[in-house]
Amino acid sequence: MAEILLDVRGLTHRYAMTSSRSVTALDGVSFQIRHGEIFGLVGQSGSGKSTAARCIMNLLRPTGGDLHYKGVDLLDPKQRRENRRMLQTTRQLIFQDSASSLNPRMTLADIITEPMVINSVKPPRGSMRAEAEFQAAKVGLSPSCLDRRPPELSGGQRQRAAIARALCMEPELLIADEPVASLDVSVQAQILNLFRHFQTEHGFSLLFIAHDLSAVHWLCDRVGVLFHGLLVESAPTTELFENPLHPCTRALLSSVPLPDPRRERQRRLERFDTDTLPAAETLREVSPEHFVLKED
Amino acid sequence: MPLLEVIDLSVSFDTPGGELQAVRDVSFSLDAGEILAIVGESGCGKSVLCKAVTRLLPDTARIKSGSVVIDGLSLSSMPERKVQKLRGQLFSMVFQDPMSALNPSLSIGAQIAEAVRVHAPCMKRSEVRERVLELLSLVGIDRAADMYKLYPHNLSGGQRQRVVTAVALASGPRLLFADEPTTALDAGLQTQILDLLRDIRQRLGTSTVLISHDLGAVARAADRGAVMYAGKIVETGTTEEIFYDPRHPYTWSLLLSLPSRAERGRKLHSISGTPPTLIDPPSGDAFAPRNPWALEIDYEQSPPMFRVTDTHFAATWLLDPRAPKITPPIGGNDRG
Amino acid sequence: MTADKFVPAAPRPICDAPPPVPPRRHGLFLPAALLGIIVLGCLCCELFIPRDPTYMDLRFCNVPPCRDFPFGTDSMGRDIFSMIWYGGRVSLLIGFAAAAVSTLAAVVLGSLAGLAPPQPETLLLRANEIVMSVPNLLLVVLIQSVLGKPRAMGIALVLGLTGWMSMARVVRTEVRQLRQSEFVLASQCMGGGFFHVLRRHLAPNFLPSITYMAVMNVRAAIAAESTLSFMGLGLPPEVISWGSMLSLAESALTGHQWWIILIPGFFLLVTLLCLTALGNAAHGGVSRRHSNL
Amino acid sequence: MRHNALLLTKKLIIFLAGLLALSMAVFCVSRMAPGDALISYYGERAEKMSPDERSAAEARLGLDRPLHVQYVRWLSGAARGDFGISFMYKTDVLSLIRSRLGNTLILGGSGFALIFFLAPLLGILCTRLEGRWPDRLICRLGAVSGCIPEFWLSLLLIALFSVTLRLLPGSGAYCVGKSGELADRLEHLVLPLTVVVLSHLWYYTYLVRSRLLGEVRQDYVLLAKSKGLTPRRILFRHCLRNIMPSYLSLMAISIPHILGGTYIVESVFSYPGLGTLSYESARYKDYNLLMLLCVLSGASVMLCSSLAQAVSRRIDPRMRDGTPVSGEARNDG
Repeated sequence: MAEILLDVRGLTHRYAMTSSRSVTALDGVSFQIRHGEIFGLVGQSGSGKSTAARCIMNLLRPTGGDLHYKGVDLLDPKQRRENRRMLQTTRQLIFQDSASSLNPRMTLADIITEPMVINSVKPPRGSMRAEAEFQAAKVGLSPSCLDRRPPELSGGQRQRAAIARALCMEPELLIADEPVASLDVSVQAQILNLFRHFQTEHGFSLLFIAHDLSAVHWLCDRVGVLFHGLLVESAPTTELFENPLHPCTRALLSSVPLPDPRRERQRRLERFDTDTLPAAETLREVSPEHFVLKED
Repeated sequence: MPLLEVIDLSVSFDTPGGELQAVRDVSFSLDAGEILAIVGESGCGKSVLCKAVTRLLPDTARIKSGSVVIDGLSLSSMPERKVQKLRGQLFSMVFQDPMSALNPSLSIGAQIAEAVRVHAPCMKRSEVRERVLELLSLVGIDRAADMYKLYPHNLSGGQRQRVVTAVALASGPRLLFADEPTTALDAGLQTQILDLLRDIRQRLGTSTVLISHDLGAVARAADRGAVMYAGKIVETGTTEEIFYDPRHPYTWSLLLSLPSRAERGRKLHSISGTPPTLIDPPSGDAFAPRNPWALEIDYEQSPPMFRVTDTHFAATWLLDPRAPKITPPIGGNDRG
Repeated sequence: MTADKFVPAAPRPICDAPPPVPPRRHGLFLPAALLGIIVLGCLCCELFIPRDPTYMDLRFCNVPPCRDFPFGTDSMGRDIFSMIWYGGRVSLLIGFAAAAVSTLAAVVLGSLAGLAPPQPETLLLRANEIVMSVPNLLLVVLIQSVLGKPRAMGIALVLGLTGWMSMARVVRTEVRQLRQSEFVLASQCMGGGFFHVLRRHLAPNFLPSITYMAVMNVRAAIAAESTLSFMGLGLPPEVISWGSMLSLAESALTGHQWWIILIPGFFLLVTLLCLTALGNAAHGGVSRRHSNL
Repeated sequence: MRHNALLLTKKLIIFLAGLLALSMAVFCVSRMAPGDALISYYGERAEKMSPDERSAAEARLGLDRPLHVQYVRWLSGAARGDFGISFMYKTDVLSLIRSRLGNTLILGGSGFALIFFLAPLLGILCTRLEGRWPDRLICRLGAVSGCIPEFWLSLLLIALFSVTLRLLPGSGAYCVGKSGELADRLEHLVLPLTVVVLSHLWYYTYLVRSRLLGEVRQDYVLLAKSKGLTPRRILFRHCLRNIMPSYLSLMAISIPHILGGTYIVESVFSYPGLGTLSYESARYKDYNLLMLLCVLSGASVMLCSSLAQAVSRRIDPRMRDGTPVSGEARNDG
């Protein structure tokens, strides 16, 4: 079994709304990502998926828990400073909305090579331009796009550019926060294929955050289910889809639409009420690698 | 006689880059009590089509040709004032984003009451209130009386979409246009809203035109489907025909690219390239450049609608008797 | 139609990139040209003005426009045509200098407020509010009395120091919005330092509104200088500027000497209008979405 | 209830602290300025005084003390409602201001009211006819009128209507001996009021217009339209209602601004109001008058901006419930 790349333990985050009120976005979430594995994080909107991604990228300061990446404590400023360069180059984030995560006033060529400029990496292919062309070709962007600015391009093309930007530093951990949610079906397929292709080629680990379970089923090795900031179940993909144990997971699975009228019309939604969630629960391993939140 | 009949409708926008042909020669019809889904990717003109039929297009759009007949009334030649009287009463709309479709500074009760009162100005206050409560419970909102005074930001996304539906149903329209009603919602809520549309059809007999990019939504809610690409309807048929026996290469590609159909670990089918711009669209079949099954003639001449069955039509030269026989990737006896 | 067209087509290259969007044209030529003429004329006025603008020829007081004096003379017998170009220099100089001061102050303080944590930010906002609460005119008079005898640069400084407050607020909100935008977050993820983010992301997105504000500041300063000088609080009539020329207007009213009022005012107005047009163009138009009404 | 009282107290403290800071700043700046305060009291005579006479005079006016002592004395007087006397007019500052306040309020108040009602109407007109000629015409005219300096517009109007055509009076608030006659007052008000309205109206119309243009691009307009509402009803009942909170708070903030705008107009038209008074007091270093004027205008600004906050909190249901209007639900996707 490959060694653990990212270790998340008891991650908790609260957003302060006013001085007295706060909203718990993450409540003691624990999971591990191994080298070369695709880990899917699923859940409804508002279940804390993006918050987790931002905590891991150090964009948000978690209120509690431990985060270790390649043995570096991500919550310790000193260790972070010592490993700054390693953290910047080997962890990359892809946002959901490519329209807002790419600077509308930069050309695609500049966007793709920005991480190299920041980390003053000498371009292995001679010039930055050549590097941009190489990376663009890898994600299937024609060179004519490189002088365009993001608003002139389609959503699929922008998301390709975002992927090219993340991949040009050859990361070891790629975090993709709902990378296909705002794309059309056929473009979604293109982007999912790209992820799969690059993952096998480069062997990086991928944290794939999505609410579309069919994409997660197709792409991921292991899946964790978030519900209202709690990680209720995590298991290898086939195991989770065939044998869901937690009612939250079952409810989530029952909501997946099927492109098949007869089966789709027979599909019944399983209701799950927040109130029935017991107060004190711990994550237990019920079968190898299959963890479920259970009452104490 | 069909309730809605659209014949050869073409809509263009005047843009700085030239004339954008958003909808090109679209015809379809809808019977009373039927749910028709129009599917297509973003930018294929399905929303524009919907707004053109309901006459909600902005000033920059021009309806170049075609006619729209609802319940025997020719909508396309009617003055705006008359159309205004029909809106809400004969036909009505549900929108994509329920948050922005509701006015944030009016209570939901007031917004529904307004829709009730437009077409029944003499109604008494108490009667209006009764009707609003009735509508709220019709769309499945519990404790309607408590909800009356709430504002849109107090509700969850699913509840908001239910309120929008209540607004649309306020004056008992015979025809409902739902423009991507589930896109902004979670999967579970999507299913609930789609079931609500079917439920309303069951109870009130309302016909619905459902616009969506989501094939799952079509499979769940629609009786018939129409697939749109680059401003044209390329295939239309019953839902079963579209899903189990599709004939147009674009429909094949759409279905094949769904991850839920694909085997785990196998490459997904994807459509290469991007849709053509609708400013000066190519002659011939607009899908040809991205179509692995394209014929030479596709680049020269756009195909007519070929009849497959009485309900099933597709615009592809592959159905021409002269075309080579190919094995469709989906269809025949394949049942999913 | 022949049957040989019904054969599978050879794969053709797919055009991926959409055609470039043609740039939008603004009706900018006229204001830019007019402003150019005025600025150039003021800068090179020695080359063509017929008389010394400061020379008071008491034989020709209040002469209406004629062949010798195309714009007439004022009540001190100076040639208005020469004064316009010569005085325009001072007015424009004050305008640009004041705008430089106020824009600088607005950008620095506004960015500080936008980047600061909540506590110092409220303090800055409060201070801003208090300064804003004094009527501008009073503030100008106050600061000017501290600075002493009115001189062009002094006035520019005063106008600059009193004109930055509302701009600073705009800058603050823009900085806040940009700072939270995802592309800035993305850049921070990649390890972009403060100056990298400022140079590559904040400044380019910020430039249009800064340009707009700077141009509007020039406009406001020119207008304010003329108002001050007219009220006798700015430059004295001996120092020629468009404003000080207009300070003779009140006496000209009763004497029906319309040219003394109209001509400098007209130049002033044209300059202000051109600046407005240019500023709006720099700011960009309204969103291109269609009205739903 | 307790919570409210606490909030009110907090606001009051902030308000008083603001006033204190303002008065201190004005006090220091005005006293540090070079120039002779005695001139405003003694006029020409001050320049011919001997050093002894000077110091005696300064002692009499309390100007010989250190700065902080002078300030504390002013402050303790102010707390008792005694703001000192005006050096120039040699009367109580408060009564002097009271006598002029009415005139300024008439001019500024009627100007404010006109702007307040005309701006939304014009804005709605522009929105309804967006891009057509009336809209373009209003925008062009507005751009021009917004550029004309107030004093020059005043001069033009005086030149045209009172000097050339002799239709309307060009100076003062009333003719001598006719201060009680309404018609006479109105006649004197026409020109200054025109200038005040013209020079501010455009700005507010433009704001209303751009807000409304943003509103009519919202989806709820489509929903309202598909209910069968007429465009006019949508504009008034939905769009106008939605921009009202921001418009009202904007107008509340603008009260002192518009009043301040009358200062220049007042002095061109020699209109006896606060404008001419404050201009004189600053010019001739009439300390007590200056202080009170600054503190008054500062207080009005701060009051109006609290008013603005209160208004928008009351009208906007999102703010009323304590939910932040935006940027809250964005954290998670």
